[in-house]
Amino acid sequence: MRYVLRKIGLLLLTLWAAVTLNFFLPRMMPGSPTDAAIAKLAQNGPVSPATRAAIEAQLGVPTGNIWDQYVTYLGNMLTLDFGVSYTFFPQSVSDLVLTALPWTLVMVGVVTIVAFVLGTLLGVLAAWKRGTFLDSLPTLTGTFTSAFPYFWTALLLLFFLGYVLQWFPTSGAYSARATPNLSLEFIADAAYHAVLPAVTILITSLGGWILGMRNTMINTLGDDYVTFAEANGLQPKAVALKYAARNAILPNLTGFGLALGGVVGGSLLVERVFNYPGVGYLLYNAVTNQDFPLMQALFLMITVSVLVANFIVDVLYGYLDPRTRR
Amino acid sequence: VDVPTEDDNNDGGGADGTSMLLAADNGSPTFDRNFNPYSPGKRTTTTLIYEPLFVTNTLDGTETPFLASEKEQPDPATVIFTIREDVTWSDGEEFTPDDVVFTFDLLKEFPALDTNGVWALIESIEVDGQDVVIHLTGDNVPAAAIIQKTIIVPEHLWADVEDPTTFTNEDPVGTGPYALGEFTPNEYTLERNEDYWQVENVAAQELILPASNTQLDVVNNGYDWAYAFMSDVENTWVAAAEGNTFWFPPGGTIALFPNLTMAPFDNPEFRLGLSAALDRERIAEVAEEGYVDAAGMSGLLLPNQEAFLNPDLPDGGAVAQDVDAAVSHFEAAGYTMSGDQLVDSAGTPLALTLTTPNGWTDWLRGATEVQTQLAAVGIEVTLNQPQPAAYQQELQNGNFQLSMGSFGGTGSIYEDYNRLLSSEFLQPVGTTTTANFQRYSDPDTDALLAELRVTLDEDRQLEIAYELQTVMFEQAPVISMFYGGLWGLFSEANFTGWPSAEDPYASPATWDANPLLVLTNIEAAG
Amino acid sequence: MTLLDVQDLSIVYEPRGAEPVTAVRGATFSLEQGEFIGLVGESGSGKSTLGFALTGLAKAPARISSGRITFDGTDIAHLDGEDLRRQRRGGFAMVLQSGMNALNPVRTIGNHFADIFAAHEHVPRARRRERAVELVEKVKLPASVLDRYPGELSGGMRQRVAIALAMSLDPRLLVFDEPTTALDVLVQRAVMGTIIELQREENFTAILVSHDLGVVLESTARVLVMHEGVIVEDGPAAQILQDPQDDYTKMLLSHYADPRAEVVELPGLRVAGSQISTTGEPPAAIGTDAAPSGGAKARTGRTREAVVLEGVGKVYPPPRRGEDPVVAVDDVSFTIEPGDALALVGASGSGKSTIAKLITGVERPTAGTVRLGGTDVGSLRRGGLRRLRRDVQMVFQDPYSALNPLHSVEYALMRPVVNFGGLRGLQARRRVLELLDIVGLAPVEQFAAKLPHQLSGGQRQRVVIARALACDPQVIIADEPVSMLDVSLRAGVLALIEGLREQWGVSLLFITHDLLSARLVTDKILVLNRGRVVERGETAQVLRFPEDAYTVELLDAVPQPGRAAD
Amino acid sequence: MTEKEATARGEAPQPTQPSPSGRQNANDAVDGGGRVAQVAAPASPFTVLGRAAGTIWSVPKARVGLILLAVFLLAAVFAPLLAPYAPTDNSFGRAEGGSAAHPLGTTTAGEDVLSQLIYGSRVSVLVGFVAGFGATLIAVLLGMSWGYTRGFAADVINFFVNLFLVIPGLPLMIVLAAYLQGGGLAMIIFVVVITGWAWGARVLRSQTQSLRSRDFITAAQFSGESSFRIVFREILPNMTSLITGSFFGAATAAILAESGLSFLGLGNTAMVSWGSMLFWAQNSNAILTGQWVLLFAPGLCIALLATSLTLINFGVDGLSNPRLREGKGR
Ligand SMILES: Nc1ncnc2c1ncn2[C@@H]1O[C@H](COP(=O)(O)OP(=O)(O)OP(=O)(O)O)[C@@H](O)[C@H]1O
Ligand SMILES: Nc1ncnc2c1ncn2[C@@H]1O[C@H](COP(=O)(O)OP(=O)(O)OP(=O)(O)O)[C@@H](O)[C@H]1O
Ligand SMILES: [Mg+2]
Ligand SMILES: [Mg+2]
Repeated sequence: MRYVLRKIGLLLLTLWAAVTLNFFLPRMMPGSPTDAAIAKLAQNGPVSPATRAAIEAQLGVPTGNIWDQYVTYLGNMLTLDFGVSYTFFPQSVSDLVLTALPWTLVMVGVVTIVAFVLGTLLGVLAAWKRGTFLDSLPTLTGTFTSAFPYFWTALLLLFFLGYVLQWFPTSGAYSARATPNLSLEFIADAAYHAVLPAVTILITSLGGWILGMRNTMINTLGDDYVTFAEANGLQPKAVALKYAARNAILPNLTGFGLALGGVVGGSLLVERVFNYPGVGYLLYNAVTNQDFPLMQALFLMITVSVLVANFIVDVLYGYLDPRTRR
Repeated sequence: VDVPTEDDNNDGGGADGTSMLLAADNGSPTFDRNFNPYSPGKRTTTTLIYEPLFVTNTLDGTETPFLASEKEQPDPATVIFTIREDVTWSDGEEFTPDDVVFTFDLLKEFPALDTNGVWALIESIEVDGQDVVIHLTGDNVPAAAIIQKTIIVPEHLWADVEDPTTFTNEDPVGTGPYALGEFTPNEYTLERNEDYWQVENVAAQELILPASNTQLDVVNNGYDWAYAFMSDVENTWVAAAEGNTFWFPPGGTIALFPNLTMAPFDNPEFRLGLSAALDRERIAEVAEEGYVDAAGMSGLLLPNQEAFLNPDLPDGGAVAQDVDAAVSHFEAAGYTMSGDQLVDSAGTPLALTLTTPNGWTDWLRGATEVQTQLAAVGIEVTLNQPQPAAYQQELQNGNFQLSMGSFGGTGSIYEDYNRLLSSEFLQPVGTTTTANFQRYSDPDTDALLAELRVTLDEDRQLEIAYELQTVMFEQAPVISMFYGGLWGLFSEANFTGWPSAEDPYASPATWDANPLLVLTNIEAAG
Repeated sequence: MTLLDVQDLSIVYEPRGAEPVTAVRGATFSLEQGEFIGLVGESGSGKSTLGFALTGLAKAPARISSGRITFDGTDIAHLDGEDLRRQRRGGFAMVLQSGMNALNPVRTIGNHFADIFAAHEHVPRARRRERAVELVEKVKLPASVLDRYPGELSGGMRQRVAIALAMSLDPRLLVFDEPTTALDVLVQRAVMGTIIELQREENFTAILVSHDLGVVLESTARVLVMHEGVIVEDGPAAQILQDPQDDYTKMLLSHYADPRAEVVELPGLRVAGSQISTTGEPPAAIGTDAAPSGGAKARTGRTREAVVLEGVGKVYPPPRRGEDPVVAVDDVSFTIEPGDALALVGASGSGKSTIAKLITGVERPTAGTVRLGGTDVGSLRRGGLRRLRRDVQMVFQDPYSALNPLHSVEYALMRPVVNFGGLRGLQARRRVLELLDIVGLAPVEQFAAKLPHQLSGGQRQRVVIARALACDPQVIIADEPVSMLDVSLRAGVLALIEGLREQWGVSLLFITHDLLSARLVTDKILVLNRGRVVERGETAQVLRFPEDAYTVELLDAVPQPGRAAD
Repeated sequence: MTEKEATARGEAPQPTQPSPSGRQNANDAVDGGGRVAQVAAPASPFTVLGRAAGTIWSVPKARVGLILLAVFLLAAVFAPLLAPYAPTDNSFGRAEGGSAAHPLGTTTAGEDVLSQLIYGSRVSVLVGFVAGFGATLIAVLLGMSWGYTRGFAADVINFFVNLFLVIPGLPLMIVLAAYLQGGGLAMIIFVVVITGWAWGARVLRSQTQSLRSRDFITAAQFSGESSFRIVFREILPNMTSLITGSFFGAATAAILAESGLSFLGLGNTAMVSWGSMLFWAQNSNAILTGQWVLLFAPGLCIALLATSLTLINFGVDGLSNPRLREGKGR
């Protein structure tokens, strides 16, 4: 019991620290939200001196004692009251997040899962067929593609598949005149738009999973239970999957947990290159516009979901690994 | 499933000659439905749905009446707008002078909406028949130009709005040439308001505004009007389709803002030295790929404001690079060349920091060129590139040595010079100011500005403008370098009569009231 | 009928980036149906390698470089893939050396059986559960283990499961590779019993691989002795016992003795009754130094003190929620007088190491007191503990892991000399060399420069002992100091320990489950069972005439060659 | 940083990090079949290093990686000799295609692309190595003390590591980058280090924990060694290959991070790096003007440099874990 309490205590402490960091870090950034707004206006031409006061009044950028602000902020976070975004004034932060979240969850989430599953399978294959073509092909390709910068991959795909060949739309999450709904037609349209960003993430993240799985699997392949299973004449497929891979996957789950938790953070660079209306883009807007309320909500959401995902993986781990059970 | 592509939607842009594809409003990345004309997050085209009293061509200050048919300034402290008759709101209600007064009262009640600061100028306002009489807080001739920019909203709808600062006005009702058509997060349309008071001047039946207007989109999707800096515009935009043209008039002056509160910038000789050391043609060339001209020291946007140019200024204010002159100015300021370094009387080499916002690439290129050129006269320049918000803060707080900055382009001589030179904005370093960032203070200049504010005499106004140019030229409170372009891309395929160097009736800007001028002037092609 | 015929079999390991090693050279022998033979040899002699090859498990980097393995008429040396797999049912099977780890931690025992049945489809689906129950019952396990995970079973149970799994293939040849090494003496005994019984019942051909000559001689009728990859001896157990031909076999046999015997004799060591005398040549260094005669005076002149445990108990918090706390040590009292040697014996988990930890201050007792002279060890903190370690040193069980592989012998010995002896520079170095000389590692200069991997196991253990001596301690705790060593090395180390104790007057706490070692180096003994002392007395007395049932059981577990022949 | 790094600690496990299960294979010369004493010549630290290098070199993938890395290192060191022009010399024609004078053409600002590419290697190599070193240093210091200590101090470190693992890396970088405005390369390195050490610390901790239970650590305590000495003289040297692995992993992450930040325009855009080349390419419509080399070449260089480090890691993996030495399986 004490152990569990301690664990929960530590979790809450981490959460508090992250939330506190969320509060102070952005405020350490030089310039205020008003400055950011004016800087944006200034790019289009001269800004009238009166504008500053109006913007300040309108955004309601908090002033005064930072500690009072902090206490209010903590209260708001506890009650999930995230306030109004500065960038997208007067939209509420919750609305913004809820609009962006489904896109990210579906697109990035699906790719993350696909990448994990596919990468793991390829890693299993590579380790099992070690030293053969079936090893070197995925391993080397994975090594190379996982070294691609995200945005570069995105730009290349955009250029070749979107611009030159015109196979896929180059921006947005759905066609211009569509309004999000749940019709088959819209879903197909959205899926079509998700292809390029999804492929970008897939290409760049697949390699990590392949290499990770390959490494752990090579280790388990040397374990005695694998040799014993072979000695008992199990079919190679059974040995590879039920014995070697089944054990090798466990350590990789931690990484998968972090990755899944990170899904709600979206894929900032990819979403930006493809103008994808997900959380990553929102986060980019928030951070570059010093949109404290939006930034805080997003950071909180990401932190919580990473923590929760880790917790779930812990639980899942217990289920998949009987050694940690009982 | 038939999946429509981007093109299916967008090439509607004028096949029938009356629909226009416009890159004027960028979603980030999608659109919020916000048509509150006073909201900073409003859709850019809100200014096509609502109208102000007058629209000023920011290039040269020419004024075009819109909701007011006339204005009169019987004395420097009073402005009378005669409100246009036979104008209706798009819901059919009649537009009256009361709407105008209501609007001003609204701004008074909610200062957050008053983005132009009109209630700093206005004492009171009243209706007199079809006229709206505005009493100013004092003699203030240029005030009218600011007041008339105010966007007028309908009393019968807005009176019930509880909090107009957070109101998103999803179904806007205005007097303007367009009304909201179909709205989706990725694209919306504006339909021509068939009851518009000058509907005969409005050629485009429909405006299509996609949320994504990347340069790739602009070049590929057949836009009619886009605002974007295009690298190598001839080979990209112009080559993309028949009839594509561009016009990049100056929209402001990019200058070096020296911090006048500190040495050596407090010495005009030093500033003039800096000015003489620069090869402005080269800077303009490097910064904007040669699409804009070098700026002279008059503070005017040329050729737009040619009419105001002081004929006594040598070379029309232009300053050519002259290293010898620069060195002698520096000597007058107490700096001498020692080897290839400029040193002060103690022999310490001069090192300056030049601030430019990160990510504003044209400025950065300009700044880099300045760095190179000043190195040639022995000044070591370090670049400081804060993020835009931080840059803004440093600029406002006077927290810089030398900063890239811009001024001018409001269309009003008074506004342009007042913001740049008036000590009314003077704040100590560390305190935010909203103008006069270099912290210039000169009683004579203040007197000139004060007079310009109150005089109705146009000849006197011109004289004062000449004198202000002389101040700019001789004192060099800022060191103008090149013009910031307004990057207009037009297609003549479907519409003609776009603003151009030959007919600069409006700027190419797609925001504020400017599109009202453009869209009521163009004609369908063919 | 000849079941297995091996002709001139050689196996090489060809690891990448390292020299190839020929692990088996020209092995030739054959096995009859139903024979039970033993394969002995020291660590690294190639036993496992041979076992793997016989069961078709040799894989990279191992390669059969020459020879034939004919199993029931087919050459399996070059069989692979599906053909080989088919052979495994009703053919040959192997129980791995590390049988403890031979089970997939994430599958239930039942699933392990199911996998095998599914792979060979030799048991109809409906009968599979039934058959699995039969098999586990054969190895004396309850049917309920089928629903448990390997992690939930003890080592002995896992080893039995592994045997049952191998049995489920109905093999005609079964290779047991050290099936009991990792197990507790008592459990070891039980598992071996099961194997012997099974073999008798099922009459399969069995090869028992072991480095323990006693175990092999006790259970098998025929023995192969391997040395450096070569089969040096092949003959009936009885004959080998009586009349070994090969020198290596002779050496092995000479290191075997019965702790119950009146006189126990090993090369270099001879113990009769409670008396100990050194026979033959003493280890090089011993005796050359001026030995203090009284034994109660330290070299440095510090007074020797006794280790006193009074009613000591240690209770560990429950390992998991909801379980009972672990009572590791329960009300143990004893005294080690200066110069005494006390053996602490008992089965695994009986609390031996815990007592060592309590004496060395690594753990604190939860009851009673541990004192070294006047110091209460349980109450010491950092600095005090450091001072305690000057007096109480430890000799570790596994010399392979007790030395940092990256530090030279000199470094390892220098540290305590510098830290405790306060010596620096040349003086310290001289002391290091002296220590090496004491433990008989000559030439000392040469040994000082070596890294652990350049030493043999026995040499390493000598370094570990030298390190323990470096600060001239009063008490040396040796926790199973020879259990990881080959028999050939064991005696030397034991003789060294014994000699040192005599000479330096250090007190010795000798922890072991090996009764023979206890007999050889100690004069008093303490038998521990579940944390409690069940018997104590003179070593010879207790071992020869045990009173407590548990002690009897422990002694029974000691293999008695020739018993199988009965 | 790119998200890759954000995710290196998040979305995907770093290929080069050993599994968190913390297998105890580190460098133990007596592992596996090594029971048998192999008597060899006494080894000095140099021969140990030499042997390590040999092992890495013997893995073909790592060999390719080393050669690739050497090429980039040479380009970085000898950039002034190799590059035909100064990287910021903008006196050439704008957006020219490839020619004898400018093999890869010129940028829209009139700079020579090839020269920029060669000079750009300096930033990436420097950032990669310095930031990789910094992140590894923090990871080593914190990870090892975390693994060795118990109680409150360990909880404190645990807390910080967790904190840095859950905070989204890329946004944190952007915020930090904005805070440390205009710091140029040093700023980028700092940001990458701050956001990049946590994963390594975690891996090193589990390894430390498994090492601390080894007998030789207890033996060192019995030799009267201080904790400090035990951590740094006994444990640390046994983790060299793991640390080397972390270093290459962190360096890869740092290179990708630098390019990502520069691409977002958060680096020093006036400095010529591959990331800033991509930034400018994107900014000046390289796609539209057909200057695809501008887009393709710097990205390829980043990818190749990062690949070279990952490839080297194949060899490093083999150092610490014999099972991972390259070779045929079944
Ligand atoms: N994978 C391998 N690579 C290289 N050499 C190996 C490998 N496995 C074993 N060897 C070597 O082969 C020889 C025989 O090893 P083997 O495991 O057969 O010995 P063993 O008699 O079973 O020893 P033990 O009693 O320790 O189990 C040893 O010298 C060993 O170092
Ligand atoms: N740190 C610990 N926490 C909980 N229980 C422990 C701990 N250390 C030992 N035990 C338990 O205490 C009991 C005695 O363990 P100890 O290690 O003293 O046995 P041992 O006689 O040395 O056994 P072996 O011969 O296997 O070394 C065992 O049941 C063990 O599981
Ligand atoms: Mg073996
Ligand atoms: Mg023990």
